[in-house]
Amino acid sequence: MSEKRALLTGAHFMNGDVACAEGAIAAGCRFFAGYPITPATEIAEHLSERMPEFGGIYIQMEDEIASIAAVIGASYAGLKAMTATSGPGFSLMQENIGLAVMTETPCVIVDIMRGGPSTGQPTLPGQQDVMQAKWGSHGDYGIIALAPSSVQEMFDLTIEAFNLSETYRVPTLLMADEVVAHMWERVVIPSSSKIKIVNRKRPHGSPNKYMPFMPDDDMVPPIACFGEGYRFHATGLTHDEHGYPKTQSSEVQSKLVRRLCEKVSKSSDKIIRIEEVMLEDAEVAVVAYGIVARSALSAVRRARKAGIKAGLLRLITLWPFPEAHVAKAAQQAKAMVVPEMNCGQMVREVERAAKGTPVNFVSKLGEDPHTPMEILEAMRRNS
Amino acid sequence: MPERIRHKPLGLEKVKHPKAEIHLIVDQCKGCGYCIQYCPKKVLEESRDINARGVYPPRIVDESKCVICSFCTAVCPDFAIFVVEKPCKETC
Amino acid sequence: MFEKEVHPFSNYLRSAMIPHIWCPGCGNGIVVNCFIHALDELQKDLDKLVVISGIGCIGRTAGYINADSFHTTHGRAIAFATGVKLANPELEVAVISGDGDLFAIGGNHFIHAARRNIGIKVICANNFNYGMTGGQQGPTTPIEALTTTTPYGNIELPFNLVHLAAASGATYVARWTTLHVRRLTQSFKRMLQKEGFCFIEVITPCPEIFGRRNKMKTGLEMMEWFRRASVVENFSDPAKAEIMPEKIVVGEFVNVEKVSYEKLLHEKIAKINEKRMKW
Amino acid sequence: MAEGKESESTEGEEEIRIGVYVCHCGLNIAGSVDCEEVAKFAATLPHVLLAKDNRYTCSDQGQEIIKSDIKEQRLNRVVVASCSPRLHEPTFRKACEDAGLNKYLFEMANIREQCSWVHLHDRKATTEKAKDLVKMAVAKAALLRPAKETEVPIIRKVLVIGGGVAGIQAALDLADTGYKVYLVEKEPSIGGMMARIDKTFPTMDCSICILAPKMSDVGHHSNIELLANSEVVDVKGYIGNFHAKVLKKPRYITRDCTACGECAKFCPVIAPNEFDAGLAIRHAVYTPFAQAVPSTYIIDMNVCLNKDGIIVCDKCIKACERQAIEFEMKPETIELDIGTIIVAIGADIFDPSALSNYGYGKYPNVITSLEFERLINAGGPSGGHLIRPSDMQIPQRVAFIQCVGSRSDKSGKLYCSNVCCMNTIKDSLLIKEHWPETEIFVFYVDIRANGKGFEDLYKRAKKEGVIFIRGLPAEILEDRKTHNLWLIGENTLQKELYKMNVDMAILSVGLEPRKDSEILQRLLTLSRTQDGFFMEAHPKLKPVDAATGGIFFAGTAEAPKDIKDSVTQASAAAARAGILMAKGKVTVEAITPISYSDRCKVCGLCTKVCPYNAITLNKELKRIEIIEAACGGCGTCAAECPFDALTQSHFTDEQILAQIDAVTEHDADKKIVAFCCNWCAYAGADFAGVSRMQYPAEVRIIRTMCSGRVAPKFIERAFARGAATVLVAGCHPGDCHYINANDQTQKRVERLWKKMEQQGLNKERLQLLWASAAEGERFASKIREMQTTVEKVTPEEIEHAKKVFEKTLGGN
Repeated sequence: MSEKRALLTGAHFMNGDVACAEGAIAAGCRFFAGYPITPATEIAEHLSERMPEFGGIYIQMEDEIASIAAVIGASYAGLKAMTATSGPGFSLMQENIGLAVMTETPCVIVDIMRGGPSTGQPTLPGQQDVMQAKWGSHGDYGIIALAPSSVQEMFDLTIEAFNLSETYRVPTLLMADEVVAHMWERVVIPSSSKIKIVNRKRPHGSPNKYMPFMPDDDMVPPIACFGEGYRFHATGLTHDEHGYPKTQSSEVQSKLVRRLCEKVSKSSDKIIRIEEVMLEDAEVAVVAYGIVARSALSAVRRARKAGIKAGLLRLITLWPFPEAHVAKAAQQAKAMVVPEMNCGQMVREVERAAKGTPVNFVSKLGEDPHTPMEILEAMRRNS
Repeated sequence: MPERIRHKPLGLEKVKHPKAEIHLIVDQCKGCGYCIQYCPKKVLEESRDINARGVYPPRIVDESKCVICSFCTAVCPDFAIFVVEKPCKETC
Repeated sequence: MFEKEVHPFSNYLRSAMIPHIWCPGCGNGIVVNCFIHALDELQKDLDKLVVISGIGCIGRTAGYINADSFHTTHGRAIAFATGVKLANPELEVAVISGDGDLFAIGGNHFIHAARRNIGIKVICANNFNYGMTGGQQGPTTPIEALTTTTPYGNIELPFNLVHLAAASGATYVARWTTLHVRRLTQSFKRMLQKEGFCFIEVITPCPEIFGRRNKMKTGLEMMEWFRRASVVENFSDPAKAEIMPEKIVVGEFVNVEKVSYEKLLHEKIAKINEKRMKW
Repeated sequence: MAEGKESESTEGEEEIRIGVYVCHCGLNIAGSVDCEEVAKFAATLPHVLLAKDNRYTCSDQGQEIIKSDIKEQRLNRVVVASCSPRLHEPTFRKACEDAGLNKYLFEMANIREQCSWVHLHDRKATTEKAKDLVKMAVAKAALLRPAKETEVPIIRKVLVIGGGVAGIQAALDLADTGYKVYLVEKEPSIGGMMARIDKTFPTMDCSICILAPKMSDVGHHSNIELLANSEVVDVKGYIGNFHAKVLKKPRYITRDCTACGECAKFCPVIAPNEFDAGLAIRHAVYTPFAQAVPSTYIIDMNVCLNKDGIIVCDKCIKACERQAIEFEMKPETIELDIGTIIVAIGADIFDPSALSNYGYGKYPNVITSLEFERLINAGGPSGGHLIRPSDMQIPQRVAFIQCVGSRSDKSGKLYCSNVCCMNTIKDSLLIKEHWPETEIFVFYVDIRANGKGFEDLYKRAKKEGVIFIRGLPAEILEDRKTHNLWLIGENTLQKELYKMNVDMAILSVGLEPRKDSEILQRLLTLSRTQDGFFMEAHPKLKPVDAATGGIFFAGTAEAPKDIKDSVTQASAAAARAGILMAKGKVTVEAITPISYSDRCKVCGLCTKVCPYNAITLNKELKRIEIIEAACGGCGTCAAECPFDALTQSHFTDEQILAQIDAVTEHDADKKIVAFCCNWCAYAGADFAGVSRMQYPAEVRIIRTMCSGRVAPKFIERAFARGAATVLVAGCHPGDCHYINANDQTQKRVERLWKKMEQQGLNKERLQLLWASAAEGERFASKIREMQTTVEKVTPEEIEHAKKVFEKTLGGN
């Protein structure tokens, strides 16, 4: 009751970090563990104030490794849980992101990307962690990563991230950049009844028959929580459906690892979200995500004014990679332009999907995002 | 008291000791020998033949000496031995 | 002699996982045995117990005890447990892990959980080395001990775990050897009845990996060392609680009452919401 | 010495006026000494103003005469020749003080214990010796100096050692008077022997019923700190200021124990209960008996399954609701400061298994009187049913055998154990009470029923049909099948042999000194009689005082006695201790060393020999410093000083040398000059006197506080003056009343022996004797032995010795 009243609704002016925090609360996140790091700190700050108002837990751990570990623990104890960080912290979290994957733990990790490597540029934007998002932890696994390009999306996609994570029992990453995180914009928050919330699939049948890693047809096992009498075991070791270690068995390993990949890939059409602008007849297709997509959009509009048949494919879901959509755009386009704030990461995926269509990469490092003009230039060169 | 004791206590034989029933889960034993070594009454000894794991499990020498302190049960790393008290009807 | 023997504690164990993987003479089984004994005497509700462990021989414990259990990554058991305990304070959260896991790679989490006084119960099986990886030197390896990575004798001063725990703010600190099964069980019981962060160090024989290299080939030889050298000094200064060839100081060192982190936190949350209702 | 003498004689001018009083002590002295002649002789001695003899100098009239003489004749020295100074010195010193004469100007000649009583049959020689003794006393008296006694405060706390009925009584009396009492008991509970006895004679009260209330009083008394299961391990200090260390052994059970007994119920270990003489069983965790105080249970680690800190069995821990069991408990040493000590450690009972002819320990139906007490006791192993161990049947014919371990030189002790006769009579009546049909035979030597109501009880027993047979069985035989017993012996009244068949025989065992008496004897520097029981300061006048000040005896520690006597003595001891503490102060004799710094060469030898570390070397100021309070007054420092820079007040070099010179003035070559320490040898010589042991009259005893005071120059002086032989006698090594001052005695005598050998002198002429206060015979026989040496010594040897040592003649 007090919760309802506390939930924000209506139009607000806020920055991306705050929007993310509010989104988490709206999504039902009741556990946040983190460690201060620019430019994600405001998420922690805001949640330290808001979480208690919802009976939720905020704790600042001793480091990012502890934060992600605590998040996994809290999730197994039945709470929707999240942590937020930036590059250096994201790197520290990788091992336990692997653990979350292996133990199929619903949880959300927000990475506000800044300039790397190492400590790099704490206060400037980057898109250099998008590959780490997919490949950061050792071993093969499927994972979901979303890229908001507005403060509104910081709110919306945080909710989306929780929903996907709960649906597929997979850690879900919100890969935002420093600009989106610190930018102030109008955010419209619908009444809670209008917000779609997904909760994890609970076990059916009696506790003594429960197998924590026995998947249903959707390849996702129902999840029980600690203290509910299921007395189940989970481990980072290769394990069978009971969760018991089976480290010597090749078929247990392949069965498990393939499922961990496929439960995401096989559902990619359900997972993937993209935005298409004037692509129908586009000869030059721009593929962009995050804040860069906003410049790209403006560049496309200017191009059209200048008579260039330009279009934009904005990636909202980075992983699983929207391969089909890129291929489709590539088919009719003469050329593709991919602006990224890195030395070329998602562009490789685009090239792979473009199948021959020339792909022009526009790189930007260490300063503000691409200006529309810079992207327009690239389009001109290829039209 | 200073004086030396010369007589054995009266009615010594009448004292009732609870009768022990020692259970060995022989094939679960890894033969560490703790139960044998630390039994205060030396009720156990190393068996002469090996078990399924190829080690020498304990073997009961004299069950009647057991006072059911259950230290063997407590110190066994392999949950391979436990002691219960024989139901009364057999003793009294 | 008897047909199918059923151990009184069998319902506390995951039958599918027993017998355990531990070597003959390994003390880990005794730690589990005593822990279960304590649970049994306190009639603890296994449905509300979560056993969490890290990596290493003793790390397998989570798999053996028939309760909710989680086998975390190396060193992170305490951090994971913190999340569990805060998320559901009703749960009895026990971390059972090794000296390397808790105090080398996981040392930071240990001191901070103790400082925050998170109401988790940490049990460390100290076998003086990294057993599972074949016996390397670790944070508790005694001076001059031989390990696969100190072939010329260890020159690193070991941690005094009980001193570390006490200094970090633990509300209950004890050390026993696997020969002190009665006192160990009693300590487990005390610990399980306390609110705040508790720590018990159990010195366990590791004959196959550590003992073999240090003139104690069998578990019995290591247990005999414990018997010979142990001195019970309850509530003596943990700073002076040495572990030496000729003297091992064991006992209860700390037992104080302190409001746990989760209690404070949830009280605060309640207060905050009260205010908002009034307003 | 002359210089020395002047240097300290402040009142050099003062004319010395000595009065000598020779006591007849009725006929005790006059019987073998011509006191008149001695007095006449005394009058001729230098500085002697008057000499008188009277029947009892210690009587009021006797003392009055001395007092008036001091006043009217302006006597400034008094010599009394009578009994031992150990007996009446205080009496006469007080008389002098009353008359305004400093008590240190009084000297005594011991012509009774060390003269008239030990040479009863040679009046001439005895009289000659008495004259010498008086001459010695006068010689010393002339050199006496007034001295001021120092007062030390007394700690108003008492240590009672032993928690039997005597210790309990003494503790309660003193605690009720308001003194703090520490009661130390070795066993887990107080109560001692009395708690184990069924009934008491002659009144037949239930023993524990009358004792238990006293025990619980002790447990609850606010002034009593009960230290059970504890032992005194060290005692230092002196009267009024003792410092004791008590070892408190762990009970392994805390005070939280409510004595509910649950632990014992679950304890899997059983052992014989010592309290029931092993006839009943107890557990490893137990309380010795129902009324035990403290009631706290105790764990017997000798039988408990839990060894070296490892708890194997935790049944008791589990059973104890109060969580009072604490296997970690360690022994602790408690330090106590007390002013007085009461020794009430009780006695052991004789172990008859030493007597093979009675088959105790071999035949199940031969038991001791103590085992009988437990059997007949309702709280005992048989619930009060007298049964015989072999078959648990009630015996029809029972024999009591008296004096087992008593009154026999070959089996057991010489003395009568005092309580056995009445105890047996009581026991026989107890049997008759429950099973009147039982035939009871008491085999005895003499029945001793010398106490209030004892004879009546004896008569009653006879009336009840108890048969008393004079003559102990020589042997007991057992019938293998029935385990019945055959008693074979001679009835010494009918002068006929008997062979009697009984179902059970009860050996009436005697009491003997506690086996651990030596320890306490050493800790407290006490003396013991030949029997081994502790020796009182005086058998008549100080029956509960120890020779060491501030220590008192109670109960069977001093001699076998029954409960009544033990309690009486306990109250007496309590009173004696109370008197001391009530005063709050005690004066210590002014016998601490004086030093003449002008002669001191700061060699530091004295600091090395002082047993009390009372002398320190001040290197800066180049002098030694004496801490008077710490000084024990043995004088061994004075004996050690090579420069005569140290001497002991009241036992100065001059005084002792004067005594030597007096002895050796005539017929030195026929005399034994004996130096005896006050506590052992001199007391031993007195004891020989009290016991009328006869020995040659040639010996002349010079008393020093400690044999450590005897400087080599004294001995040399004696030889230089032609003495035939010299005896140095002190306490046994380890028994020294000055910690270990007599170690120096040994060293010095040995050095002299060597010297004599080198000089070709017969070293047998110098003898060293260790004799305790109880060893009168030892002393006497030593003198007899030395007498033979005296006869052997030739004039040449005498001359030779004179030459060898003549330089010691320098000085006076």
